[in-house]
Amino acid sequence: MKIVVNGAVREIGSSPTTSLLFVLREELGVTGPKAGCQQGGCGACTVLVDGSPRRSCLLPVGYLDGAEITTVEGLGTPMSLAPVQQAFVHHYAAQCGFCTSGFLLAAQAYLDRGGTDDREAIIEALGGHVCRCTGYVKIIEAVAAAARGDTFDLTTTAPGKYTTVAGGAR
Amino acid sequence: MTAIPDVKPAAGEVVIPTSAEEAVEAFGDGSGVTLVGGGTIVLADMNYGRIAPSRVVLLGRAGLAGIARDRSQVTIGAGTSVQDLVGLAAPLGPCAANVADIEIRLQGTVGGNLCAGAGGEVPRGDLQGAFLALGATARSAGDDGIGTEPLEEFLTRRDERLLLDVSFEEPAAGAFASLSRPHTHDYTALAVSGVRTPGGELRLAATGVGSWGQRLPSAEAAAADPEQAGRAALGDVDLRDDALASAWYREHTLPILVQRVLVRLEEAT
Amino acid sequence: MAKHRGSGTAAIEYPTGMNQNGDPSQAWIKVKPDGRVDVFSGTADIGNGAKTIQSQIVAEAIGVPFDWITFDNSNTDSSPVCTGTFASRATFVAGNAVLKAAKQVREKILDVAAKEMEIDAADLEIVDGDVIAKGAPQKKMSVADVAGAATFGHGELITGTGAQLKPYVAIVDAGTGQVDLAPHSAISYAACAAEVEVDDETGEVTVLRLVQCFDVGRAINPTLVEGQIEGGAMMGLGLGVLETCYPYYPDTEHRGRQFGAYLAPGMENMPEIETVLIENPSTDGPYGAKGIGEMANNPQPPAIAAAVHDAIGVWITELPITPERVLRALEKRSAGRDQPTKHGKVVAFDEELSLARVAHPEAPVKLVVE
Amino acid sequence: MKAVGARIPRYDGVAHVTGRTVYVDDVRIQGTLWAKALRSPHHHAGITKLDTRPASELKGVHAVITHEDVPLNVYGHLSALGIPADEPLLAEDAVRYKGQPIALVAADDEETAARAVDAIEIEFEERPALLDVRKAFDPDAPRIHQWGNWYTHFEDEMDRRQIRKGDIDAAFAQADTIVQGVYRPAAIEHAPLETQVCQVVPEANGRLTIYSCTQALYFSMGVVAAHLGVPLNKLKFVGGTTGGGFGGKVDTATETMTSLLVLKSGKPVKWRWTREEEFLCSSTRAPWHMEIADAVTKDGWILGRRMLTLHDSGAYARFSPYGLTKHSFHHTGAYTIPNLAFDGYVVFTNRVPTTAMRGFGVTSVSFAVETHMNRVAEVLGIDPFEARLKNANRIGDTSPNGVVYTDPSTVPTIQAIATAIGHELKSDYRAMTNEPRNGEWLPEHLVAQIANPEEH
Repeated sequence: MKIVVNGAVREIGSSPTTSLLFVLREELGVTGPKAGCQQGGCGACTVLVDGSPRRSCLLPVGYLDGAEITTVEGLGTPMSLAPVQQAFVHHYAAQCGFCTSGFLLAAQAYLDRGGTDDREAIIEALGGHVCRCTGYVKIIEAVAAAARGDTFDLTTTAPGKYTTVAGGAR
Repeated sequence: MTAIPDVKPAAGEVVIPTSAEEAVEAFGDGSGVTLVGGGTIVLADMNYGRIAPSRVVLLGRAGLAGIARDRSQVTIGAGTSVQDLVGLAAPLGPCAANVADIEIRLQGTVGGNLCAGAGGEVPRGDLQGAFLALGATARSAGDDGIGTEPLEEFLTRRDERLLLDVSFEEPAAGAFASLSRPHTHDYTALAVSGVRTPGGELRLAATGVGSWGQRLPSAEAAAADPEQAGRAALGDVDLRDDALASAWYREHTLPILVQRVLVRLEEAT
Repeated sequence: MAKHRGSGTAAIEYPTGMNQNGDPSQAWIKVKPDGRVDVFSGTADIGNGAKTIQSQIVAEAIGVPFDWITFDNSNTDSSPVCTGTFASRATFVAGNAVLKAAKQVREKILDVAAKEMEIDAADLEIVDGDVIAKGAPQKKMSVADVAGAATFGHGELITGTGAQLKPYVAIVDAGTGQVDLAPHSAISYAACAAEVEVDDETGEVTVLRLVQCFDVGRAINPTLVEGQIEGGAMMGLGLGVLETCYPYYPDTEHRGRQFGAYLAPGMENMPEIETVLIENPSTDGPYGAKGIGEMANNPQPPAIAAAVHDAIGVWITELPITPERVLRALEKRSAGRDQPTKHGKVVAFDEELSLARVAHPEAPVKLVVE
Repeated sequence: MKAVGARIPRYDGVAHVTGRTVYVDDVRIQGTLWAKALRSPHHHAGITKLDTRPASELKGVHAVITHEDVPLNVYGHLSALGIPADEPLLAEDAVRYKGQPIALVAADDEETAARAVDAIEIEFEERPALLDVRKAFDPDAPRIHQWGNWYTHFEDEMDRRQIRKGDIDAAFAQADTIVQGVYRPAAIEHAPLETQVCQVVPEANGRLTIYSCTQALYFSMGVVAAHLGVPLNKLKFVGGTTGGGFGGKVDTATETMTSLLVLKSGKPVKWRWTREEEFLCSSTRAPWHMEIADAVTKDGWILGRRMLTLHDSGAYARFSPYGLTKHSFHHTGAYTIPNLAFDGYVVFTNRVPTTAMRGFGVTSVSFAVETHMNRVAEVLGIDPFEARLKNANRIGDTSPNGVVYTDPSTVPTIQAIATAIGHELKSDYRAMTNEPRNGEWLPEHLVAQIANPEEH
C-alpha cells in the first residue's frame, strides 16, 4: 500500500494493523509526531489525514491506502513558516516543544475549517492535547492570532495579554 | 535489531472487508477474531503489547457508517464516528459530545464504544447509557447468523458478536447529565441519560456505575419524585472505586444526576 | 443546587540555587574571526528557555546583537560543568557563569581594539557590535574587524571562561539548623489571589481566576518569564484541585496510568490568569535576576484552598481539593463537626491531628492516626 | 538593541515549530536494540528465585542484566553531599516498591524484549508493606529499609532535620492563642510529554555516547561513571534538549542500565519508557504530612511556631534529605517568626521513591504555612492581608536558618495583589515597605532579633 506523506508518495511495508505513528517515525523517519503516550491521551502524535486531525498512535495504517498525511514537517519549513508556525514563535507557544507538533496540526485543522479567535472554540478544538509547560495561555493566544490573520514579527515576541510589569519595588 | 527503515511485519492474518457482507463473512462465528473499529481502544492495547491477535478484522472500510431515519425510527451504523452523533438530540448528542476530544471522536466508532471491554481503572462505553435510555435494539452477526435484540441483552454477549447497527425510536424528550470532566482527555466518571418516549414511558440509564451501562428501573419507578428517584437509583447499581472517583462519591452524586436529568426531561416535555 | 463563589490569597517565597554543594556552573566562550560568538554551557534547556536567556546575557555583556550568538549545550565534550537545570538556578547561577565568561571576552576584545585603534582600553566601549571611543563615537571599529585582527594580526584567540560557585559548602548545625552561610543564592517572592466556584451538590471546584504577582528581580526576557509563570499557574491549579498519584492515599490502588485517568490540567481548566511582575533586583543575580521557575506553582494551592473556604465555609487541607473531599467536608459541616476544638487558649483544627510531638518536642514520635 | 529585557523569541523556537528539534527518541542509529525492564509486581518482597536464562536463550535477545552485572550496584543521588547511597540500581535480594527494576533485557525489537522479560523466571516471598508515613514509627510497623523506617544520617547522624531558634516555650506561654492544623498535599506525577528515554552507542574508540534527556548532563554523567567505575573521558553525554522535566529527569533513571546493556551486547541500545511506566514506576513528588502549632497574639503577631513534618520518601532516599532540609529552611514562609521548633523526618514507605519536583520541599510548606495563615486570621478575626503584611519578612529580619534577608519582596507583592483584586488596605498597610522594621511594625518580640541578627 501507499500513503502520501507531506506530498511524497511512500510505499508502506508494515502490517495494516501498525499504527500510523510507528510507520511515520520508524519506517519513514518522519519524527515530528511524538510518541507521548501511545494511548491517545496526549495529542503529541496528531497529524492530518486528508486534512482532518487524527491521533496517529491509534490509527491503523491499513485504513490509509492513498491517504494524504500532513505532519509538522509538511506545514512549513524554517525558511518558509506557515502562519500558524509563525504565530507559535511570536506568541511563545512552545517551551520544551515536545507537544508542539500535535498542537500545530490540531490548530491548522481548526483554522482550515474556518475557526475564529473565539477562546471557547479554540479550547473545544485543541482541548484534548496536553501541554505541561505553557499552561496553554500562549497557545490559545497564538491560535487566536493566526485565526485573525495577524502578521508576525519573528524578531520579537508578543507581550502577554494580561501581564503588567511594575518597576523597582523598594 | 532496528534496521532503518524499520518495518513492523504482520503478526497474524489481517482482513479489511469493504462491505457489510464481507465483514460478516470475515467475522464468521467470531472465534479468534479481534475486531478493530476506529482503533482507539485496540491500537492502544497493541501498542502496549497487551494483545497480539492472530486474526484481525479492520472494520473501517466495511461501509457500516451512517445514520438513517425511517419516520421516527433512527438507525445508526456501528461504524459511525462518535463525532457524527454530536449534533443529535439529547441524550445521544450531548452524551457523544462528552466523549474524549474531537480527534478521538472523529476516529472512534459507535460500535467500538458500545462493545468496549471494561476499562478497569476508568469507565468505558460512554454511549451505552444513552442508547439504553433510548431503548435501542442491536443488530449483530455471530455464530447463529444475523439477529436483532435489545441492547441490554446484546451487551452481555458483545464479545461474541459483530455489531452492525443500533436502532431506536426518536424520543419525545431526552436529557443527559454527567459529572463534569476536568478536561477532554479524561473519561467521564459518572453520567445519566433519560428519555421520555412518545408513548409517555420514561427510561433512565447510567454509565460509570459498573462494567457497562445500566438501566435504572427503581429510579424510573419513582420518577414522579426526582429526589426519591435519585435515592432509588442507588438500588440499581453496583458502585465501585476507580482512578476517577470512589464508590462513596458516586453514591453521593448519582442521585443528583438522576434528579438533574428528571428536571431537564420535565422542562423538555 | 447552588454554586458558591469565593476568593482567597497566599504569599510565598522561594530560594534560588541548590544549597549545600557549592552549586557550580561553568561556561566558556570563543569568538569567531568575524566577531560572532560561540557560547558553551552545560545547562540543559528543559523548556525553561536556558538557551535563550544565557544567549541574551552574553549578547548584553559583550555588547553585540543577539543573533551573533550561537549557543551549544549539546554535549559534555564541548560544554563545561553545570550542576543542572533545577533549583531555579539556570538563569541565576548558570547565567552568572556565562556573564563572567562574557565579561572576559569583552575585555579581550577591548584589549585588541586598543592596540588597533591606539586608544586606551579603558576609554573604549562596545555598543551594538562596534567598539567605540567613549565620548567620540566617530572613532570606531567593528567587533568583527577586531576579531579578524586578533586572528590574523595578533595571533590571539578571543575567549572567556566563567564559573559560579558558592564560597564553600554551608555548614548546618545539627541541633539548631542554623547555617554559617546562606545556602541559597537569592530568594524570590510571589503572591496570588484565586477565585473559585464550588458546586455544593457535586463538590466540583472550578478555578475562575488567578491573579499573581511575582518579584523576578529582573526579567531578562519578560515573555519567557510570563511563560514560566503561566505554566506554573496551571501546574499549581493541578496541585490544588486535580492531580494525585494515589487517589486513595495512603492506599496505592487505582493509580492513573494514562492521561485519561491521571488528571493533569487541560485547556478547559484554564482560568483567567493575570500576572504582575515586580523587578526588585537581587544583589548578586545576572542583571539583578532571580530564579522563579519552580516557585511558579507554589502560591496557587493555598490561595485556592482559601477561596474554597470563602465559598463554602470549610477548610480542605488535603490536596488536591477533589469533589469528594468537598462533599465530605460539607457533610462534616452539616453534622456540626467542622469547627475547631478549643481547650484553654488552644484552637485545634483537624480533629485527626496529633500534635503530641509538636507540643512536647522531646517526646518520641507518636502520631495518632484517624 | 539591548538584549537583556528584550522579548526575544526562543533560541530554538523555529526548530520546535518545524519538528526539527531532535529529542533523544528522534536519534536514529542503525542496528539499535530495544531495552525492557522486569519490574517488581509487589510493594515489598524477598526475591527467592531469579533465573534469566530462559530470556537469554530467546532468539533476538542480545543481553540480559541483573544486579550481578553492575560494577557498583548502589545508587546514591547525593553521595557528594554526604547523603549515603542506599538504592540498588537493580534489585538484589528484595524489592521495596512496585515497579522497582530487577533485570533488563536488550533485544532486536520492543516486542521481543517484552517477551524476554516475560520469560525470566522469578519468585517472590511477599512481605508486609508500609504505605502510611503516620504508621512508620509504630513499634510493630514493618521494617522496610536498611536504616529502619526513617533516614538517620543528617549532620551528627541525627535522625531528623531540626530547627531550634529563640525561646519557643516562652513564645507559647506568652501567646494569647495557639492555632493548630494539619496539612497533607498529594504525590503528583511530573508527567512531562517526553517519557524517560536514552540511547547509548558504543564508539570505535571505546567510549560510550549517551543520548540523554537528563536535566543535568554532568550530574548524570557523574552517576553513570560511578556505577561503571570509569573516568569521565570514557563517556560522552549528548543532550541539553529535554521534552519537559519538572525535576523528574534529574533521577538518571535509564542511562546506567542502558549503558550496561551496551557493554554486554556490544550494540547500541535504546530504552524508552512507556507512558504507563512513566505514570506507575517513575518517581513522583512526595506526599507530605505537616503539623503546625502557632503561638499568636490577639492582634495578629506570630510569636512562635512548632512544626512536625513527615516527608514520604518512598522506598529510598534519593533527594529527600536535601528536600526536607530546604523545607525546614523555609518553614516560616514569607514571614518572620523568631521562635521556632521544627522537627522533620524523611520517612521510608513501600512506594515509588519520591524525588525533586518543581518547588522541591517548599511547595508543600507553602501550602501548609499559607493555609495556616488564613486560619490564624480567621481565628483572630483579622484581615488575612493585614496578618500577612504585619509578619512579612523585611530587610534585616532573619530566616529560620539564621540568614539575614537582604532583598525581600513580600510586602510589595501582597500590596500588588490587593491592588489588582481591589482589596482595600488600611493606609498604614498601604504605606508599608520592605525597609527595616520600625515603629508599630517593630513589636517587642522582634526587637532582639533586629538588634542582633547574628544571634537569631
